[in-house]
Amino acid sequence: MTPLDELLLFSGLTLVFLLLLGRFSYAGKVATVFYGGQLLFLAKMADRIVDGSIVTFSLQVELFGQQMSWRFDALSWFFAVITLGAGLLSSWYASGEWGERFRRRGGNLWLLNVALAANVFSMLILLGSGDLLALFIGWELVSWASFLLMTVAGGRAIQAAMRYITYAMSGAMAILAGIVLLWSHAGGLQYGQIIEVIPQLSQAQVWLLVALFGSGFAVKMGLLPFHLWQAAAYAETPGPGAAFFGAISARMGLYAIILVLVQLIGLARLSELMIPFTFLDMRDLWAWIAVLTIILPTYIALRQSDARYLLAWHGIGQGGYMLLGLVMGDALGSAGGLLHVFNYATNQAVLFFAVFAVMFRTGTADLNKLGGLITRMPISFFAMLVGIIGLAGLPPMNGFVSKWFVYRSLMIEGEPLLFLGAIIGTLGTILSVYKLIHNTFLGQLRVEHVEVREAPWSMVAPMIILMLLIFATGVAPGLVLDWVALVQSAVGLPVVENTLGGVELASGSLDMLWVVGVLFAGFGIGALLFYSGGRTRQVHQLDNYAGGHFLTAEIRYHYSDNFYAGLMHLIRPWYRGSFVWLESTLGSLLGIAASLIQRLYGALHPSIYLLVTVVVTLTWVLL
Amino acid sequence: MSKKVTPWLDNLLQEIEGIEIRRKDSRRVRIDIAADSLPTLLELLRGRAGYVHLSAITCVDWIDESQFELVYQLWSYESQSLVSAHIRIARDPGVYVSVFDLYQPAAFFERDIHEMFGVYFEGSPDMSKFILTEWNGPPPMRKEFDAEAWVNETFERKEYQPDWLKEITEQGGGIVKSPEEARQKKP
Amino acid sequence: MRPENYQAISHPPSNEYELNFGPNHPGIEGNYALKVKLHGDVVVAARADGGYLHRGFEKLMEGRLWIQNIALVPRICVPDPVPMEVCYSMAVEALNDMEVPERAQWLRVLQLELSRIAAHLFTFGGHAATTGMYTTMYWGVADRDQILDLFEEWTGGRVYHIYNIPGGVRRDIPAGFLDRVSHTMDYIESRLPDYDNLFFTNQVFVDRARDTGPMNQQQALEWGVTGPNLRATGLAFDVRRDDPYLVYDQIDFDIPTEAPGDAWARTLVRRQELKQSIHIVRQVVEKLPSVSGPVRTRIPNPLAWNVPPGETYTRVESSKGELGYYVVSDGGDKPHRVHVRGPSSMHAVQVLEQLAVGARLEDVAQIMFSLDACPPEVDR
Amino acid sequence: MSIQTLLMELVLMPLVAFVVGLFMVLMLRRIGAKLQRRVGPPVMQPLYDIVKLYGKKTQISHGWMHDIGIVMAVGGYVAAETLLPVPGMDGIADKGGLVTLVYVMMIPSLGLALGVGQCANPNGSIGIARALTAMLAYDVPFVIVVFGVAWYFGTTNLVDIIAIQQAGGVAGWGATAMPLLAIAGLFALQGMLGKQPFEIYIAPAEIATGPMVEMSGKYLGGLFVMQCFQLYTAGVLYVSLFLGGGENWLFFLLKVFAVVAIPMTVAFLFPRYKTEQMIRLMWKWPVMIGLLGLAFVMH
Amino acid sequence: MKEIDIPIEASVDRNRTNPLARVFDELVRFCRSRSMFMLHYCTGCGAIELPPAMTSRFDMERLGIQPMVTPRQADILLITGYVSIKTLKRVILTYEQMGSPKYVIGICSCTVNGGMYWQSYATAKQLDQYLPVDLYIAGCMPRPEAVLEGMRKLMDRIRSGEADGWKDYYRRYDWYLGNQQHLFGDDWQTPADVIGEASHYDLAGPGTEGEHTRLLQQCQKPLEPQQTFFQIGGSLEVKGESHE
Repeated sequence: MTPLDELLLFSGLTLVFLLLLGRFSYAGKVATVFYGGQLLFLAKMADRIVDGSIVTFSLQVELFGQQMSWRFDALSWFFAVITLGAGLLSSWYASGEWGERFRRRGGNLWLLNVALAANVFSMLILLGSGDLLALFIGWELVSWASFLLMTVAGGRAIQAAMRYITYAMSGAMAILAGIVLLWSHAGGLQYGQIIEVIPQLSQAQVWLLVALFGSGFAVKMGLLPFHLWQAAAYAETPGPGAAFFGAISARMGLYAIILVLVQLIGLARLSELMIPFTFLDMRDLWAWIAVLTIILPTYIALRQSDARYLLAWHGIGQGGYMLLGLVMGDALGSAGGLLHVFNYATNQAVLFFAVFAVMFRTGTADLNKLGGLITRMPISFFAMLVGIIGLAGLPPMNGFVSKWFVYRSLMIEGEPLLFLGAIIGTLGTILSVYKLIHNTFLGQLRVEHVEVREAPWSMVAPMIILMLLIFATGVAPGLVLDWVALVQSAVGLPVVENTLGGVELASGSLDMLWVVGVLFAGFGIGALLFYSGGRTRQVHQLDNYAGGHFLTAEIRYHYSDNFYAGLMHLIRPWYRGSFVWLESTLGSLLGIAASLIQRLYGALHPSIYLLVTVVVTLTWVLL
Repeated sequence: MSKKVTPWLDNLLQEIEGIEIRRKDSRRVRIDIAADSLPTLLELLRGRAGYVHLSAITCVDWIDESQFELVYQLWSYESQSLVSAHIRIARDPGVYVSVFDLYQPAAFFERDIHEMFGVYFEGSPDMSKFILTEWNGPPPMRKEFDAEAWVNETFERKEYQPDWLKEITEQGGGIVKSPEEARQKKP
Repeated sequence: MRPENYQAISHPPSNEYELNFGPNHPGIEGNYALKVKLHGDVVVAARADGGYLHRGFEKLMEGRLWIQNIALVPRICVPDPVPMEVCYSMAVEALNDMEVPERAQWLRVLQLELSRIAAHLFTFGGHAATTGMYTTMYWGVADRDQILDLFEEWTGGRVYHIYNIPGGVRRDIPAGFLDRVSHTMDYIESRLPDYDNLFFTNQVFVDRARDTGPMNQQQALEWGVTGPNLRATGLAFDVRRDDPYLVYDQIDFDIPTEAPGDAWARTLVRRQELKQSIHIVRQVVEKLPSVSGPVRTRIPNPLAWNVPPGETYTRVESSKGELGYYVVSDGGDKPHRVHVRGPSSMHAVQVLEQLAVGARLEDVAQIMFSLDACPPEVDR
Repeated sequence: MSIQTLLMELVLMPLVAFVVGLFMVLMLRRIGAKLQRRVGPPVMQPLYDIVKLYGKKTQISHGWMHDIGIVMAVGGYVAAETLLPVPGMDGIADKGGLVTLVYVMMIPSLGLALGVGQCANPNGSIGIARALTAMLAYDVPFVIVVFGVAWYFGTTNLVDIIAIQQAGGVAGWGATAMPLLAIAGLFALQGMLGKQPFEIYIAPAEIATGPMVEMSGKYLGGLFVMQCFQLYTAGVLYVSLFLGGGENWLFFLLKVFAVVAIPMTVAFLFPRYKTEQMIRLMWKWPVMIGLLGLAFVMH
Repeated sequence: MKEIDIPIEASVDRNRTNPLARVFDELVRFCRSRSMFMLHYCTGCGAIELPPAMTSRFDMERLGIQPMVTPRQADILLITGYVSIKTLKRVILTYEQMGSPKYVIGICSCTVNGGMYWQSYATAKQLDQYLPVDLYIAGCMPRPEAVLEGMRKLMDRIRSGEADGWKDYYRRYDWYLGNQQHLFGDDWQTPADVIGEASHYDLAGPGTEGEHTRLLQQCQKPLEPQQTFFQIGGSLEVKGESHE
């Protein structure tokens, strides 16, 4: 048995276990251990991956005379690590009091656990795909598994999930068309065959190919203009599911983009594809899509008043950085993009965990109904703090490093406008994450939250682990950069020469060990200075300046809604002008498609629906 | 510059019962009127004669007659004259109608009179306290409220007898006679 | 329990929040409060809260002699105290049917106009400071001090003069005083271009003040607004011209108006009034030497001065608008009733509340200062 | 470089920054005083203020994040100073570079924002919201400038940038080569220092000094220290990017004080804008000038 | 300007024996005297003479005096004239929110004994019954020069350590509170916890607590606890969901 056999087998076993015994209260805890086991198998694979060799799956299937195979290379392995890590922590988070409450409130915990396991399993299959047919099957499995997880909450979640599956199906169609196109030329779907045939294709054919694959994968990734489904679908998913989705699910699209566009077609070929009537080529187009994906969703996030939606919109935006780094194609940029997959996953997971911890205690994620929880939930606050520093890309957390790589790459490549766009996105991120933490944890503590306490250990522990991870990989990004370098060599990108603290470059290097060291030395001096002053005494929040007036607990003086009002006065018309137009145009187009599909399936119960669709998918694939 | 109040207005006003008009000078007219007719008068003055500016509403406490006098000062930008309309209302219960629907500035004056004299104006938009929000005593502007007695009761006075003042007093200077004493001697 | 006065405007679950302007706030004029409820940075409700400066003047005056009250009245409006003295004196004179010597009338005009210049300089400073322009405030207050110096030489008091008494003024001007007045006027006039460059035509200020707290003529009349705020809506009404008192009918001056009625127009009207006041002061300086005679008529023993019964309403134009005194005498040595109609009692309460709604948080202080609200007049 | 020198530099650089910063605060107040036709504070006044504030008996805190916020605000700048080369001392400038410096400079703002947040005062929260908005406004021209400079010199290492400029004399200065970017940089500097007309987040008449509203004693003292660092950092950064850094301390300080005097003088001659007016201005002229300058540089 | 005897309990400053500490104390006292932040709060008409004192002509900043916006930032509370009862409540709140050492200056005659409003029902008469006044500047109103002179005097007193009204407020809080309760009613309360502060900073004296503070504790509307809870709970209850 190869390690991949063991991994997939064990992952399937987890799924089967949960399907059969998931109703018992200990199932979640056991599943968590199982995810840990899967991670161990992955670790077992590590030495082979480091060697640059490929781990294969013993089972091979032949379909339409096509050999379907599965294997793990460094790229798959890197994504699999993140997937399993996210799965492990999400499952852990759900296994304790959170799951208990979820079940008591009438939630289907069994379905949640099963869907999570199904997601992990299908993602591993996708990541392991050794040819385009396997990729497509894996892709479909992932789509449906995601759909399953999205529907767990019911209600609005179902609507969002429906929207998602509409997008996913149309994306799958595009991918299928692309595969057919390739198959008709190459006569096979093995990666080797395709790499050979690509140079022989005409520009127009490659154009079509990129458009088909690109739009198909972009749907999953939530790239502009296919981003509209994602926020609602992820945000409405219950707790750990949202964290899992936010951390990794959308990155499957990135994985496929790397595989097809970077590995098979090649970035060089993309640069040759000119866009008619412009001076842009295909690569610029991707870069601009990436930048728009950074900016627009980030500024939509700025307006959200629900913490989950805010984070979900950021998830879309952060995808842009990864793509932007990758399309730059140089060692720094692609390293930054890949590193950001990891960094972002940790940040997003911890943020969702913190938000759901707050929800667990207060029952709401509405940013206008919270406030002042720092004194009640200090660890969740700290988790969110670490998360937002990472997400905003400030030192000393890991998000800074990946963004630094992307920026430096843009500077070296001489892309001022892309650089500016990326920075504007970062600034927007800073603005909205401060709003998130301010409205949740800072400011006035509401009367009804006076009794709130910190979340239980089962929820706090994953947060603490993630916090440590974020900080450690921020101080020593070299740990992850080693993996990233492996991925780069596996994919055929230039490899970044990293050190433990960052990167050495002639034109300005980064050494996070020093930067963080000095930063904390600075904090030390600041603290020394601070504590050299007199003793402090904490006062009550109502002992506060109010223009000389007396504050009482009944008065709401917490500034939360329309937080950046001054900015909004200027940019609100832009939302109306461009975003709404975009959404309504696309929405009406997609609405027609969605209504058609919903008319077909809308009346069915989700589980029957699932059964039917699995059957349909299988017959579709087999025939 | 100065224009007289037009004769037709005089005629018009004569029709209101119980009205007494006195001209003090070319720009000042005093009208005494029964309390019931005041809204009619104001409506006439505002609607027909251009007295759009309510300059002030004053309340005078005639405690001996057990009456409040309400004085409405109206100014016309066109004829440039000031009409003061005087009415008397009973001191108890001290209720009158608001003229807010005719003159918006009345809201402030009526609110002020309410907290200072305790006169309630029906139909005034806001009769809540404005100035004396933290005052629990009786309406202070009423004549029966003796502020000085209240102060003597509530506050202590600081004794101030420095040496230099004592010296002066000993020499026959300083305050030897209070104003009250000085006044007592003259009839 | 904390003080009961704090009436929250309304309570959650709305997302609006409350913010207090004042009484301890640089965005409020004097000791006054404006409680606003905001959504984002837009005011959705505003409520003025006064009474912090309440001393019960009207009650105090009923307990003091006619002449003693002269010392009390200037305290009612601190930045512009002279109109208070003049108006009260005029009321007592009217009750006594007393003639004021012509020279005293000219002196009163001089004092009124100097006081107006001082008050306007102070207002500009305050208005500029609400927009972060402290240099104007520093200059304006220092230049105002030049006028206070004149007052000090003339009356002995910098701020409160207790100079106008029923029947005239306390004493004549000192020797050579008129030269110093014209010199000071020259100085202030020479500073005006600096103010223009720094403040009135400063593009940033114009951007801030244009369309801020706009009020049209219709509204201004409805709300009983007077003074520069009314003139900024285009109506040329001035008590000095339309209901003349003292010797204003012998003086040549314009009534500046502006049409838009916003903060910018209000400030501009005051700026032009400053110029007019300087012009009036110059005329008085020219005229005074030719008017000779006593500066006051004899009054009876002030400690036992029984004023004949009657009532009167006198008004003057103060720097904030129409100031009125309604005085009732029952024939005793103390007033039976004195009612002070402070011009700010209109625009500092109702008008401010209405203009603030829908305004931006940035503009609330500016609206208040551009209305030139004077809280002690409201609280009395 | 031996570890001893490095350690000494790490201690000295913030210290120098603080002392120079104190004099900058003094200059700020003196310039204001001169324009307002008065004398102004005594020489040691900034120091008196800080010592007094740290020496207050009661120190009113609103919670531990309030404390940590101030520590971060001061500490972040202490760290930033070591990334900023001055004559004779490079610190760890070559370990981070320009981009890192820009981001480290955001740490104090973040710390302050969190600390103010816990004060639970709406004025403070509005102030922070405005400060972050202002950051969004001035950072756009600022990153254009940073990009242009990095592209022109081919490096983000400040030590190298300064060395390249000094090698060419005055003709080699960034301001000579990139005058348009230097102008755009001045706008960004004005915004970064938060002086009128961009003083939107202090705005005493509107939000009662915003972030400072609940700061007393050493908290306020920390902010005063931070102001020293902020003035110094902004000045030195500008000098390093455009005016050839410092050949020696005399010229270096002359240049830094001259640069900082510009926004200080402007500050006392203008009222403040509204938030959206500031953003509109910042995204219009400086960005236009900056992009034009960038186009020249990249040609 | 004659000095008025202000009833402040004389206190003995504990002089530290360590010579270095004494130098340090001396330095801090010096800086306190040279850097006085006064609160921007116009409580009465005397405030009109503060802008001239601050601005170009007299320029308080020469002496290190500058206006500050909120009580937290300020050291000096200037009571500029009469305090109406409504204002007095705010003034007391403001005073209690200021960080010690803090100084109160009573400007204008009205703060001494009610001034010309001696028979007014709306103003408090003796400020030093409610707050510890360190210095009075008499006059109606005192000129800017007098204000500056008063400030100079306060500087000297701070320098020499005599200006310790703030300690008196902690030590005799019960007396001050009693006077406040007499005027405002028994349910008078500010959100500031003076007794807690006094004990935290070891400033409490025999008069800190007494019958009036007991009355305060009886009538007090309790403030919710505000300290941070670090324990990690296991309860499944949702707090405050009713609001949703």
